[in-house]
Amino acid sequence: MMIGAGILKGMAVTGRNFIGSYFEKDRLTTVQYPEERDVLPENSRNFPFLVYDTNDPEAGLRCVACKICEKECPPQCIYIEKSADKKPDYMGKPQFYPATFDIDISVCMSCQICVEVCPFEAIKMDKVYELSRRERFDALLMRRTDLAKSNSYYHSIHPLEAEQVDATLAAAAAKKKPAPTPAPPASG
Amino acid sequence: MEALDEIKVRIEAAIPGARLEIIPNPGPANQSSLLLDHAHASTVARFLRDDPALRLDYCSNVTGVDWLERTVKKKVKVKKVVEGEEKELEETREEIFSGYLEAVYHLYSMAHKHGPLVVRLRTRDRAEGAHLPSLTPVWRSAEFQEREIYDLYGIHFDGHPDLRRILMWDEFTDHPMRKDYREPDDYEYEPTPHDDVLEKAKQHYVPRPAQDGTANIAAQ
Amino acid sequence: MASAPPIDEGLRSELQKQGIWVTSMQELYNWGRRNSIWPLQFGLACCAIEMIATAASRYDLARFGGEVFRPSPRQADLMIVAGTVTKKMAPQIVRLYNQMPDPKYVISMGACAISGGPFKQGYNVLKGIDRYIPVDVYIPGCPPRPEALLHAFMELQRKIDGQKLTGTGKAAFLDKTVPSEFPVPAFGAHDLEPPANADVFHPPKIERH
Amino acid sequence: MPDPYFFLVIFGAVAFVFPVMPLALAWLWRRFFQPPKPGAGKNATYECGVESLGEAQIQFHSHYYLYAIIFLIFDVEAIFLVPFAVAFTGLPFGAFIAILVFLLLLLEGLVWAWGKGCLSWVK
Amino acid sequence: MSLSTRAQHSAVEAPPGMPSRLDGELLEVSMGPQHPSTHGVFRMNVALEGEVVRRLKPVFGYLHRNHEKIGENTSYLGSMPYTDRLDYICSMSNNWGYALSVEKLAGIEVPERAEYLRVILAELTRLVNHASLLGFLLSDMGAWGTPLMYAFRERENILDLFESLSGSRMMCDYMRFGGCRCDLPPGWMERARKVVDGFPHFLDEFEQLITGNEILIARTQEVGKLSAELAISAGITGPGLRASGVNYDLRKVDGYGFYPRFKFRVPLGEHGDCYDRLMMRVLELRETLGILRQAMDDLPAGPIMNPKVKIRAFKPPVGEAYGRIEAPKGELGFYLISDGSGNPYRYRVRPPSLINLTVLEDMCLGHTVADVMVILGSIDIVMGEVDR
Repeated sequence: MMIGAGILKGMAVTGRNFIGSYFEKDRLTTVQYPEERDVLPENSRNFPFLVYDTNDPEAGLRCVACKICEKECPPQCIYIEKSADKKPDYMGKPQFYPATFDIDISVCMSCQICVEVCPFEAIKMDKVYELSRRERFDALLMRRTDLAKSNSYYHSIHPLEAEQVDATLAAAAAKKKPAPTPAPPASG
Repeated sequence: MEALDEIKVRIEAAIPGARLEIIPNPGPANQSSLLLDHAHASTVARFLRDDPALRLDYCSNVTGVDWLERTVKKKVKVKKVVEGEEKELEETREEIFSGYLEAVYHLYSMAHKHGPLVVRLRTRDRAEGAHLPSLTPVWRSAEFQEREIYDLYGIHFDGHPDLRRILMWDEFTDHPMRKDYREPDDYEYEPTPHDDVLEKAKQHYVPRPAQDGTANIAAQ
Repeated sequence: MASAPPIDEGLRSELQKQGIWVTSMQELYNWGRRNSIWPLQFGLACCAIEMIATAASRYDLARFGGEVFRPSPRQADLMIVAGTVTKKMAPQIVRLYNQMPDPKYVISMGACAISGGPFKQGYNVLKGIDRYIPVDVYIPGCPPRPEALLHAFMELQRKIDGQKLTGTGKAAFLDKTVPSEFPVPAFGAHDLEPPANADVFHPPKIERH
Repeated sequence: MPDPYFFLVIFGAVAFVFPVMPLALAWLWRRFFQPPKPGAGKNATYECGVESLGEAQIQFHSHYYLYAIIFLIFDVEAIFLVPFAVAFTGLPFGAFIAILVFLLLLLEGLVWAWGKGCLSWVK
Repeated sequence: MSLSTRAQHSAVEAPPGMPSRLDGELLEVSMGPQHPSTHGVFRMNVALEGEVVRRLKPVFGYLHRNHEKIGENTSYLGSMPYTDRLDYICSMSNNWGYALSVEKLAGIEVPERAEYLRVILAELTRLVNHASLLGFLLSDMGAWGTPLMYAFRERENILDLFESLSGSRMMCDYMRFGGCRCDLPPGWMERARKVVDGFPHFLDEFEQLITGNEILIARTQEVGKLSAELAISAGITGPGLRASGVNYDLRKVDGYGFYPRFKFRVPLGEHGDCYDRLMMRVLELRETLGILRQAMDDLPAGPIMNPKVKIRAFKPPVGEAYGRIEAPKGELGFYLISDGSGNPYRYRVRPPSLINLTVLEDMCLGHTVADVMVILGSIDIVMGEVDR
């Protein structure tokens, strides 16, 4: 074979790709980010958020400040201070609630272990990724108010998982209707 | 590969002075190991590599382990005469194991494709002068890993061709992977501390300004 | 814009209809610099792979004018600190920052570069690069998605657009008093000396009982 | 028709102003808008982020000297060829023979060097 | 010797410390932590004579993130996301290595479907790793970016599969002790099959682009030769070892994870130079596609998690275990010593990239500076795993 044949074959591949990109649409893989965005798959996860049921973030917060996620979080980026008083949860049983619930998203590694170990389905993974800031300290510490998001929002980002969670919670509530002690199921 | 005790017998036959000891591994992985003494370590290693039946020519993994002084509480059944008649008594006896530094070698054979033979070297003295014989002349793959054990555990390997720090910078003086290593307290903006990080962070907290009113009382 | 806009907006749009473009030196200058930021080819860890994926064909960094990755700091405007900053690497990063020509910016990409991230408890990990050099944009995430890096790129472009050439609040690199070089930390027996550069790093004090 | 040399003057002026203008603008910008901030760290030699160890002006192996010599064959040869090429049409046949001898002599030097292996870069 | 030559000789007397006056001194150059083709923050102190390498000392530690110290202070489950950050191009096979070792430590069985899923995901990671490596190696050789763009276009398709399954593109944290975290979302298998069926077309295009290239052949053949004995003694594993002709692939030797059920061949090289190492990756890509098709065809239904294993307060019995897998870069091993508590007493990672660098100096001596980059590129290191 001629000495330059391998190089010409390589250039032929690049040429075919270049010409091909005018005809075959699947060769153009660029996602024009600000105008056109990738639809994130259902399981996609970025940072955690707290779920609340009724449309009142204070009363409906599912979190009962049991601090399991704080202990299990590998980089230890969750800080919870239990409240002194109690409030009724979705089953009517008075439970504690977190007075402060901070997540330092400049340390969080979005590994969703807090979601896995939470027995009360109170913390789920969000999909928001446009969080770049110009300052570091206060802007990247998510407090309870920034973290709390409604169950309907949870349905909008993780539809299948949300239904499954609601089904298990409803089943637990129905089973335990007479005795008000809820037996929260293991998370999905 | 034959069982560990058969290997031990063959080694002691081949190398008269070698004092070997089998360390059982209680876990389900049943990878028991062979403790070598310092003097005959390299001769035993050369035997393991060159023996036609074993041919352990590939040293896959060299690990440093730091065992601190530990007191193990054991429940021991003791027969005691209590008020005149024999009785089986549960007694918790404390057993103190003195600390030591250890290098664990996992050996495999690429020729016969058979499984791990675990070899251990131990040294009681955990001070700065801990010395162990280096097996790099026998297996070249131990070179970087022994340098790493020297860097992070402080075990000097005699006979190592080029014993320098591998991971930390040269001016570093501590051995950070030891269990009793305390890292410098460079406290900095810890918004989410708990357990040991909380203790360290506590001394740096600015005392909360005296707030009158109930908010302060509620927060105590 | 605190000061009066250089050109009256109504007049400007009027002229634009007639096909006449009116701009000021500052807007032209910032427009030019904003759309041709040359990043330094400098990856530390996993975020560097995501940075390469951003420069690859799917999340194209070339659409923002930032695809020219220059290996030498002499020709780079932007240092993207992508990955874990270890104490052994910190002096090198500060030296590279010093050797970059002046209008230079720093994007601290990923949790590790902001605060040490998941490796914060490590003995050899620096808890964030803003201990030694000023950082312009922080991107949380481990690793942040390529779109998050593009969003930060746009954030940096907005910041450059806001820089003023003259007057009191003019840009840092035009101001003689602002240092463009920071002391390189030395390797000590137990830690870097100094552990943080006092005039760059101002962590807030936390009040806790 | 103004004096023919007048065009030369314009040409010279434009040739001088054209490169100097950006330099002057850069100097003005540096003078009024962006003060230079030199420093020890900034002016240090860049070596992958590390202080460069050892100094660069060292004695190279002698066989690299041969490349300078062999380069001379081509460089000086080109200088002699330029006037020949310019005046080529007006020259008699004898000049052609002379330049041919000159070229072949140098070519013979190159062939000898190649044969001796001076051109192989890596020993 | 006549007078003139003796006089001449004395003039040419070499100063002390230099073999002969004609020789040059060595130029100390540091191909340092910030270098376009050292695959991360890896530094080599190279002593050059002219352009020929006379001495090469690698310097590590610029990405030493104390993975093992953090592993000792974190629970077994907590260390799983950290294993993604070891070799941050193949997160799924790191997870599998760690999960395999803990299962050996605690004696846990894994249901069949989970084992098949692990094989599929580890082989997909091998596709990503080998394709990216060919892209990086060609960039080191000067084909700046073009092959890398092709490789990263395919990588994006596979990362979409990982993201829709585990939630994150690069840091999957998908495997647990005794199985996998969640089952396949609907439609995942069809998309995976489409990617695997489209891959041979990409491979033909990629091979046409690179393997016939004369520049590549001239730059890689007879460069960085590694003999089989030195490779075995230096503990080189993975494609680098098989390029020297030693038939040692953990998938065949250990037979972990149902690999004996799949029919695949292990490519072997003869010369052990950079060209053989490069061709190992190209041929292994083909074999991996074979394994993927077989695994996808007979993926059984069934549970994906061993129900008896607790996720949270997981305390393995006292003891130690060393588990190893055939990661794309070589033998990735985890040595765990458990003292019965929730945290491992000693958590050690056997890094294939660091040990493959043991003979970097032996391979580079005598070559030119430009070849050092090709040799380093063909060894395929990733700094997260080298420095841990």
